Amino acid sequence: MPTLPGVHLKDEIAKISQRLKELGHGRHLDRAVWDKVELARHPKRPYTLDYIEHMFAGFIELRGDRCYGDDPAIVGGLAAYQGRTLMVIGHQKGRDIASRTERNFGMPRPEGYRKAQRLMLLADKFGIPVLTLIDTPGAHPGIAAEERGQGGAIATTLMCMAKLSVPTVAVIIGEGGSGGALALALSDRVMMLENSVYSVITPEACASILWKDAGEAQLAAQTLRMSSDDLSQLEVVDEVLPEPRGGAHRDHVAAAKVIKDALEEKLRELETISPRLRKKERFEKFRRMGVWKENGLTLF
Amino acid sequence: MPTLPGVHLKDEIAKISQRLKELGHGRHLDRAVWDKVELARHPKRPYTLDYIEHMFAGFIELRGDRCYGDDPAIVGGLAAYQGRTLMVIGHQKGRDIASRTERNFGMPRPEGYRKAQRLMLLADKFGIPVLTLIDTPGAHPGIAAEERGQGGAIATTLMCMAKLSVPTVAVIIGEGGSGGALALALSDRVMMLENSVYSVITPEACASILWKDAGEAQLAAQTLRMSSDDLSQLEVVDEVLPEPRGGAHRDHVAAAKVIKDALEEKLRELETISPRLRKKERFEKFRRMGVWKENGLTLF
Amino acid sequence: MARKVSVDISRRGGNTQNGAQSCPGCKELLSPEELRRNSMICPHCGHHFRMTARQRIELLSDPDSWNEIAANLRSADPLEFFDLRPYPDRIEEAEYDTGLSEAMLTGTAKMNKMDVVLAAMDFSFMGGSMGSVVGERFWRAAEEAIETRFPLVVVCASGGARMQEGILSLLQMAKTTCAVELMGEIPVPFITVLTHPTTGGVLASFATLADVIIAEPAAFLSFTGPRIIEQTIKEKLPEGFGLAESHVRHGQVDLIVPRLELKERLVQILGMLEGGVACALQPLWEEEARRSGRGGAFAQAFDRIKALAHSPRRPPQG
Amino acid sequence: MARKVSVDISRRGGNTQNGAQSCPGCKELLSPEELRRNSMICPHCGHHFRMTARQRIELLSDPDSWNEIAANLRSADPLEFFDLRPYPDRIEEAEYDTGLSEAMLTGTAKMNKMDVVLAAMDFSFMGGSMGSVVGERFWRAAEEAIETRFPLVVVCASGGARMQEGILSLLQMAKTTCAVELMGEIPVPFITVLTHPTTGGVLASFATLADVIIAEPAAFLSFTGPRIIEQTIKEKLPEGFGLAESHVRHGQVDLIVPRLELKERLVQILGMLEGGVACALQPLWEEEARRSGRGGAFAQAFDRIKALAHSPRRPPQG
Ligand SMILES: [Zn+2]
Ligand SMILES: [Zn+2]
Repeated sequence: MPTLPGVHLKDEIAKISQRLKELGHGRHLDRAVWDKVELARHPKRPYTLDYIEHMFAGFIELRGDRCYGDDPAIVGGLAAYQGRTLMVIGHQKGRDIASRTERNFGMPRPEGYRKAQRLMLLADKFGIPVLTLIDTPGAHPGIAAEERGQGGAIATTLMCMAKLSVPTVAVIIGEGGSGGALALALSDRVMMLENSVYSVITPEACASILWKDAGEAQLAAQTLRMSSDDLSQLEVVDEVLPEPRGGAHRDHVAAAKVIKDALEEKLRELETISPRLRKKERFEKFRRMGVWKENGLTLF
Repeated sequence: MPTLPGVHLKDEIAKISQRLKELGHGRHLDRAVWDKVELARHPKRPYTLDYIEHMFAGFIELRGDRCYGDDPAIVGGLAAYQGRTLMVIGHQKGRDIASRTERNFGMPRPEGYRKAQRLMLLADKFGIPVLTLIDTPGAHPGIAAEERGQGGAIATTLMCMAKLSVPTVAVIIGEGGSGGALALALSDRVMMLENSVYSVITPEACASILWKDAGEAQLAAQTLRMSSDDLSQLEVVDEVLPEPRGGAHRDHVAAAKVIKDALEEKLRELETISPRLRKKERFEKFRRMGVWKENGLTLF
Repeated sequence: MARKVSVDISRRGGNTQNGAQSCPGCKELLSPEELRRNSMICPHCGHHFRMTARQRIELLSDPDSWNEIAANLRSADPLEFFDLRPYPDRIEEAEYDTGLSEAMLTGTAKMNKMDVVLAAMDFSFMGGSMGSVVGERFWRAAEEAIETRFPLVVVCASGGARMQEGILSLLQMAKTTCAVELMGEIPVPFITVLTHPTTGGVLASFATLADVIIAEPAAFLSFTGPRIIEQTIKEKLPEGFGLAESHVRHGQVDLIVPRLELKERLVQILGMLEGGVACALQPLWEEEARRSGRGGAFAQAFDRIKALAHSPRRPPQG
Repeated sequence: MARKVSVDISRRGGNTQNGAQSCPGCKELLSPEELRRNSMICPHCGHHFRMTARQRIELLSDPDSWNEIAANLRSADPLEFFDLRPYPDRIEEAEYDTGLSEAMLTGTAKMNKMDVVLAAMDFSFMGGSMGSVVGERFWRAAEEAIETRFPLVVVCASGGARMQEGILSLLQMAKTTCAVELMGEIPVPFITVLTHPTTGGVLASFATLADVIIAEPAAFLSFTGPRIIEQTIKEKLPEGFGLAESHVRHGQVDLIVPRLELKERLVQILGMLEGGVACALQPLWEEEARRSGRGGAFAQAFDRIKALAHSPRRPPQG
């Protein structure tokens, strides 16, 4: 950037910023966004195992990463689905204090992601489509988790999903928190329940970093555009699934039916395509993610 | 087995056994076998990193299983070999007290085997042949190692070697102890240094289990047929490599030259074969291992 | 913290004179008939006693559906192994005591009408140790699974390698692993059931290479024997060490299934894996075969195993 | 046991008025010129200071061999993101302060005469955060590597995702992973150099997916930021936590290479990986291509990436 003599750009920028900050704080706070954040975290919201119970005639949970441990924050297994089979993998939160602790509030450790990879590869071997259900505040922040390679575990899970030759469908059912959520969402089709959220960072953490004030979480949530409507507009999700009136927690069975119907439709679409083309389209989909300017033009 | 009235087979068997036991103990103890066990364990015998130093112009050690840890009891990395590349992986013992402890006496933990797998797959990706050097009393016996899946780690390493499409050559350079050794030896060609040993169990452990007397280790060593000559006769190894006079420890450089020359010859053989055929021959080789009777005939 | 206990992998309980034994779980005295009637499960505390291979086959296969394969294989004595007794002597005794031809039986069977290849190991035959016959039977079972495309179920129970066959017993780990790899190329579903105890070379080869690994409650699973570990660490093992429940927590086992639910659960899982194969891979293979003109992945793996099955073996001796 | 320390990932050392700074390693006062001359390494204790992307390119590429690619990409503001300041404002300031167009520069270069695709991140551009431009530049670099079959070297330094691009920044993790997967199909050698600090979404995507992962001495590597972990565990982190040396012990990093040896070591490793590709895979591909009549794995992956490169994108807006 060229600088002109006598013009102290940084000072100018600082002045403008201050003005804009004042303007920014005056923005209309849309209560609807925060309502969705609260619904997404509602303690009675159906979790992965609830959906599995209501969607499938049978489910065999398969455990462990064959290496270090079994992480209860991610569950997975074989589900009987209209006379055939699905591999279902999802984050799992606990409902009461004991199970919340056991499930670590749905925050996976590396062994959870490695279990997910193992199950995906098992599904791939037998041509079983993979359904992932996403509901986590994020990957577990902790010393031992870092030492066991939290970053690498998420990255290799993404890589694993990129490689799969079976159809893959992801549904964000609650909190889609950061890399910990994305790890299970590199899918051919990504859907979102109406009152779920999906974001690069929790609104609280974003507020404390950018606004230097965790109390601005509502503003952060709105600014991050983490609601299903926003994400649909940004073309990050393929479809928003309507919830039962008042939210999924009001009627678990009806919420499960919504997902099941959508899943069926997506699988029908995906199975008409050859594995090779499906993978190509998956790559094209994620290759298009992002917005930038090139030679002055904004590209999506 | 049909039993005849009045004949108590078990008693008969016991009587015959006692007679045979007396005979057995009178067997000639061949001192040469135990000499080889002692040479194989000689504290000055060259180890994997010694061979690497003397065989290759360059070596880049690559560490870690990308999951839990880096096991110093198995080393591996890229080696510059006649203008091209080899992946070399081997057990590593320590020479002094500190390094013996650090290397855990060459007894790998699961992360050692998983590192070996990772490096093998890296080699396979880039068409780099894999050389394994085997020298371990066995896999580490310990609580944490079992909890992290010692059995599964060995099994999946065997599986990994079975799958590889690159040429693979294994050389037993010292102690080939049990599953901990075999894990790195499911190779297209398996060679053995003259004074190395390869066995399902250490002679000491065998003696204490079968003879109820660890002092019978020399007899056990002989009975187990763990010397290179025996294994060559049993067609478990493809070739026995002669050591410098007095043993490999007398001349590390000459011992390395022996391995290098043999390696070159084997790689030349293997690289004329297509990957598909090479893998087929590998499977045939290990499928033939074992001796049994079928319809009364002894089959090899 | 944890109580230290000495692990007894034989876990027989005490025998009394009339053949009754006290349950290691609850110390109740149980007669052999009572146990047999109840699938070798203690009716008082649910402790799972060891089953013989024949009991296992009876438990898992539909009546009259068992057809043994590779029945004529018998151990040879390639090393002329002689410790306190000659190896053939030990084999003969094991045959006499168990009425079995080796430590693993292999065959085809139906499980709730589903065709499977089934193998069952027997700890009472020389500690369920794996020698050349166990390895070759495993290979034949895998071959059968590949040729028929029936899934393979193996019930494991083993103290490890058959020392009397020396290095050849060790190499059965490599051999059985190659067989698993060939099954994976089809793919044929492969499930192992790890029962008390599964250790050593069996645990470190096919037992842990299955698509789904099931364990029976409280089965002791360990690569290294408990006594060797105790010698190494110079103290008793903590309570619960090596048990199936611990292995599930440590990520090594998919699920624990009580014996009385085992057959149903196996059928369910196999059906699900087959469901995947049947619905999704079939058209994929056909498409690939059509496009490459080479018969597809399935045909290739099939050709390979056929070729191996008929590969030249050295002329029979002895 | 371990001393507790607060981790400062910016690790600047104290600045004094004449621009000199005290070394965090040995507290010696160092002038900017002194540091620059010495590749930003403390001449007293060897502490590696952060380098800018341009310094990194200068360090690693032969003189005059750098050709930037995707230079014309610039961040847009798809979310119209506004916290205390608007996002475009922050971008403009970063451009001004660093003289860079974004947090990653990509190009081709020669390293000891070897052709490579090279990318360097710059922590001083908005904390090296990954937004759409970083993701797209990574994609273009991978594309270039696949088309030219030059290996790809990426020097990482990142505080994580670019929050101001919201979910789109998160998705760069998926996008860059897809690019790595495509490179793997050729295969093109891919090496990352993790420098201080590499965290968040970059660590959890391409940075840890390389064939060989190198780290600089004492580089701080962590998925979660140190402050968040400290808040969670409610105490200071143990000394050495998250440092490259610890990650090597924990099996996450292949090797640590001091900066002054980096170029030579990279060339050596790349040469070795290429040695494999050149000697062994080439005939394999040709054989496969000949047999299948479909052009082989390489041709297929190449076709794929070409197709993606020219796949329809929505018409330019704005
Ligand atoms: Zn009982
Ligand atoms: Zn210093």
